[in-house]
Amino acid sequence: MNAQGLNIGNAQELRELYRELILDHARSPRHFGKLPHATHSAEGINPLCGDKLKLYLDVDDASNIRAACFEGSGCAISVASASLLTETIIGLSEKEAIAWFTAVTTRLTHGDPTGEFSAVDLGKLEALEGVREFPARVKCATLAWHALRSALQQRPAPVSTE
Amino acid sequence: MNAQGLNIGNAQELRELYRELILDHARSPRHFGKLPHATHSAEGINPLCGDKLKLYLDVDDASNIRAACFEGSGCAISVASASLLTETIIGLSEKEAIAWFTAVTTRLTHGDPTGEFSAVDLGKLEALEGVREFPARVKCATLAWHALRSALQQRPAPVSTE
Amino acid sequence: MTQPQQDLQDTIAVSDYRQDFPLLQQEVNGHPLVYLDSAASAQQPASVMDAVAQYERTDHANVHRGVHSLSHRATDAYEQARDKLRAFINAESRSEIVLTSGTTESINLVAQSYCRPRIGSGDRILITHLEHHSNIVPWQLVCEQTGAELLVAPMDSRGQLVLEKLYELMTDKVKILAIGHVSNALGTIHPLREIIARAHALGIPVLVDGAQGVPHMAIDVQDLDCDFYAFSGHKMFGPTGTGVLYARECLLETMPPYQGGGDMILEVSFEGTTYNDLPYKFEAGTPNIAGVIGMGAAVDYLQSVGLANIAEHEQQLLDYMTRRLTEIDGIRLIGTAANKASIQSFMLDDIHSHDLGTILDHQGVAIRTGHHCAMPVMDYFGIPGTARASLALYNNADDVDRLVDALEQAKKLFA
Amino acid sequence: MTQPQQDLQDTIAVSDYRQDFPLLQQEVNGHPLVYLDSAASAQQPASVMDAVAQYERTDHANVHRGVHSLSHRATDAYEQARDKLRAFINAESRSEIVLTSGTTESINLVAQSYCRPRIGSGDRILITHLEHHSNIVPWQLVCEQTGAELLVAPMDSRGQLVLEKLYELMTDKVKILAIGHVSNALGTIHPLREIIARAHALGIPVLVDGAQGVPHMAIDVQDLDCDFYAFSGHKMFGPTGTGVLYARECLLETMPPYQGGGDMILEVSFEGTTYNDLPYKFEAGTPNIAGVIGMGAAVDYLQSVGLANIAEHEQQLLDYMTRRLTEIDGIRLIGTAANKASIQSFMLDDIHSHDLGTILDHQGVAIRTGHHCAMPVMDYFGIPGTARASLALYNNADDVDRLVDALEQAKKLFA
Ligand SMILES: Cc1ncc(COP(=O)(O)O)c(C=O)c1O
Ligand SMILES: Cc1ncc(COP(=O)(O)O)c(C=O)c1O
Repeated sequence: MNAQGLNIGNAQELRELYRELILDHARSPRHFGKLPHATHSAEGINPLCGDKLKLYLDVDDASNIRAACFEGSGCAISVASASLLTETIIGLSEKEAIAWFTAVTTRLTHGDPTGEFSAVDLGKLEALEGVREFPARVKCATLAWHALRSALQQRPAPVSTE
Repeated sequence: MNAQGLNIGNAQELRELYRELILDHARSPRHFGKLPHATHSAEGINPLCGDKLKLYLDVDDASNIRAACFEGSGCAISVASASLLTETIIGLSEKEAIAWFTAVTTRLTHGDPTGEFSAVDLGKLEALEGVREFPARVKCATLAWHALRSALQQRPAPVSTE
Repeated sequence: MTQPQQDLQDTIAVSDYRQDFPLLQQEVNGHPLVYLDSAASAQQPASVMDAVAQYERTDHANVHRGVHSLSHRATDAYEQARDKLRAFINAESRSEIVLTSGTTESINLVAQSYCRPRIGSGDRILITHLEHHSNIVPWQLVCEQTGAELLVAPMDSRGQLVLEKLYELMTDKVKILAIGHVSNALGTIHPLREIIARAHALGIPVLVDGAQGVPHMAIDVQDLDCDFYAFSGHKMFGPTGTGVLYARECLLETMPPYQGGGDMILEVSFEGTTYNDLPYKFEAGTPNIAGVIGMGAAVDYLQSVGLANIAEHEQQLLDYMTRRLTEIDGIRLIGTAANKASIQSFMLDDIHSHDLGTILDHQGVAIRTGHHCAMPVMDYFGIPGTARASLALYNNADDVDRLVDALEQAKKLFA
Repeated sequence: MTQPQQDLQDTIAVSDYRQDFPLLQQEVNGHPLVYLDSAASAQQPASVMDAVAQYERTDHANVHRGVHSLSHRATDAYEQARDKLRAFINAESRSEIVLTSGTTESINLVAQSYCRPRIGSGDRILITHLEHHSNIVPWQLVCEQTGAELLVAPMDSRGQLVLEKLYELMTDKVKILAIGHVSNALGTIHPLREIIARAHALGIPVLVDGAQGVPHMAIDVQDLDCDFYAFSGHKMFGPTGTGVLYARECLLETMPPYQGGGDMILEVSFEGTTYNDLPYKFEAGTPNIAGVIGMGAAVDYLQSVGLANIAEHEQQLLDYMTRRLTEIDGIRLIGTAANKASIQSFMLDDIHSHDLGTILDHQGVAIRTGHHCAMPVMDYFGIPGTARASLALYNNADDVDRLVDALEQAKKLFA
């Protein structure tokens, strides 16, 4: 990331938001595309900026997520978040995935400085925490996660974060 | 009029509005009732205060107003104005009545201090001029007059001063 | 001039709240203003004006659509007002708080989006004889459009609903009952909990026109168990052009949108359009952002005073006003229900209410005169209109005394 | 950083008007605010804020209903605003100025009260591909309700209407043409006089969505010869929650009321109701009194500056902005019509518009990003959204330079 040369008074927060990892996942999203034999899927729409993602899951009979893919278009934050989501949940059980949903959305939304999720190691997903300084962008970072919950709950309608 | 004993700082304007002549016509309106063989009639409604008058005219073939009556309910100002109107127009030609309409409404609405109607002798109708200090009441004083014009123009719908 | 009784004067003589309201600090026609027209529109405390001014000066932008800081601040403030309103009437969810331009629009929304698609000839809409035009005409329109019939529950000579008759009219043909909380012409408070329970037992949903309820008593829509509750910002010390439709989420979900436009959609294409989530589906176009923020500040103000305190203050003052008015020779009180709020209509001798209004105004006393947008109530009493004094938390015993004095002067003028 | 050319800088470098707008005198994220989002909602001059505050502090009461002084003052101020608005767009009569809550409500009113009763299956409603959702969804709703068909006139890749196609679609089946004055997404100004003449030759009435027209150029509805013209207060430096529907009197006369309630009636009884005269028949309930008075003050402000001066200032600034943007490597301008007003949409490299918006906001530059409530336009270009800079009379060349600098920083961040 070539942010060193930025000529902005308070560029640090921007650098936190657009970390190299985020830009990398935004440019080259992992598991991008349709999943032919998905058992679950859900759409996420953020009408504010037109972000629109579709998440596909292949969950086996033992409730383990065998595969996850997404397609759609969105800003760097929402695409990177979706990409990181697929990396995180493949191989997890449904229950574990939902626990991740809760931890990630809580941390990104409230920061949760003292709550039960403050100590959770989010791993790579910590790269998303830059959004906390950008309240208007929190919904971008959580969009794919809401789609995940919606897919696992098999909600029929598209989910919106507005 | 027992206004001498009024205990109001600025009672003069009120006395001007509710002159003895006005109160007299309000209490005992002249030509009050239906006119059985009216050739013209029109309704006047002031939705602001619920004033509602119906004016009946008997106009002969030579366009002279042979008789005029009114019925309905209204505040002292609108009833007195209607009563004074009937006294004024009986015996006039349609054209003369319309000239009165114009003179009265202009004088009551704008005062017309220098205009063409400033010198007209309104006779008894000058008792209505107290409304000029009470803009909210001008419509009461002109209601019957608008009904007059409407009746002479044979407009079908009720006329409103709102 | 009669002196008010000392004991009453102690509690209601001075309203501390009066000083919170800048408009009341003026003279009208040479007299300090006595404002007894809050049922038509209430005045705003400085805190509401300040909240709106602050918004306009530092935070304004369009809501829900922007990523820049101002838009985010505006959206936050706007949505916080919704949360305040939800808490204020104890709705279960913020999805149930539809922001409108006022009670009138709220009721029209229900008439068009809830009723119109589901009723036809043979069906009935039930209202009462005490309704405001805004709770009559929308139903007349929908009856015209659908062939349904409008039924009207009668009232008695005190201005009370005749409950047995109301209950007789409740049949399975009735598709909605629309009823005021408090009559704006007569002050009658209807026994809503009982009425709503009876309606629900027959499967009839109930819309409450709460325009005159909200500013005077604590409202709990879950406790009332109503299906719709409509009210206006400008009657509860907020700005004009604002209002709320509370509606049960399960009902809103079944209703088509009322208006189409920006903000109420998720996706638009010429092939078809997906509507937004609740409550946004019912909020088309740029809302009255500043007004809604002001309405939120009005909620803050009302809660800082306390709805119970307001109700008590107003109740005492209403009792005092009723007693003082009764002492006037030639007065005729219109609306004498056992259970009343903040409003007294009356006539004096044969002085037309409009003349009374002018004479009082000349003494700095602002009352409303005429039909109060409740012509059927006037027809019931066979009168063209009344004079109406309505109270708010900023009124006090001195206001009532000034009213009574002014009426005595009117008698003299017309004597 | 490139320097703006000296000659241009002289005329547009400093807008004297900027100081009239209190909100613009602030820093956002540590930088003086550059507000380039007026097409979403414009800021208010102090004179508008003062007019509203003055009203709330000294004159507020409900309108049209009261005989007391405050009510009279409020009614006068409210109706004077209507007169100002009539003169502003040169309507023939004040009966033709219906006050609404905004463009969206104005258009819905026409869709429901004008169209719905007179169209059915086989009939068509004609719009264009460039419309804002508020000029699409109301027509979709009315088509659903009546079985009529929605036709869409196409645009070309510069964002211009394809006039021949539009004219081909005009047949005697078309019951109304609804068309924007200026596209809010692309800035395109449509050749309305020609289009309206063609429509009228075939007996098709025309509604103009003037939300983006009014603030930028002098409007003369009689010269345009349109049948309906809808616009919003908040886009012309007035308060939110206000708007106008101009409609020819002869059309309004044939239309049933849109909403029922107080003020829009002459007489109400349970047997039947007589509606009020125009325009009141279409204004149910307590209006946004303060907002309308503010809108009147906005008209005063616009006229004191002069619409011709505004148009010239904005046109020069738009030219300058277009040129400066074109110089940026990787920029793609969306909307390059020959005849444009005050708006430029664009994309930069493959940076998503939402990210651009955040990065610019961090430098104090407020632009709008996304679909601008015109998803079909985005679909046409196959993009999810654009970044949009929109100008008003308070912007100047420095604002444009700050925009360009901020875009350069965004490129660096994403490089
Ligand atoms: C072209 C156009 N039409 C209609 C609207 C809707 O206006 P409002 O949201 O004020 O009702 C807008 C603004 O959002 C617009 O730009
Ligand atoms: C009982 C009642 N219902 C409805 C209304 C209409 O409210 P608004 O004019 O604010 O829409 C009013 C006030 O005028 C009212 O008193």
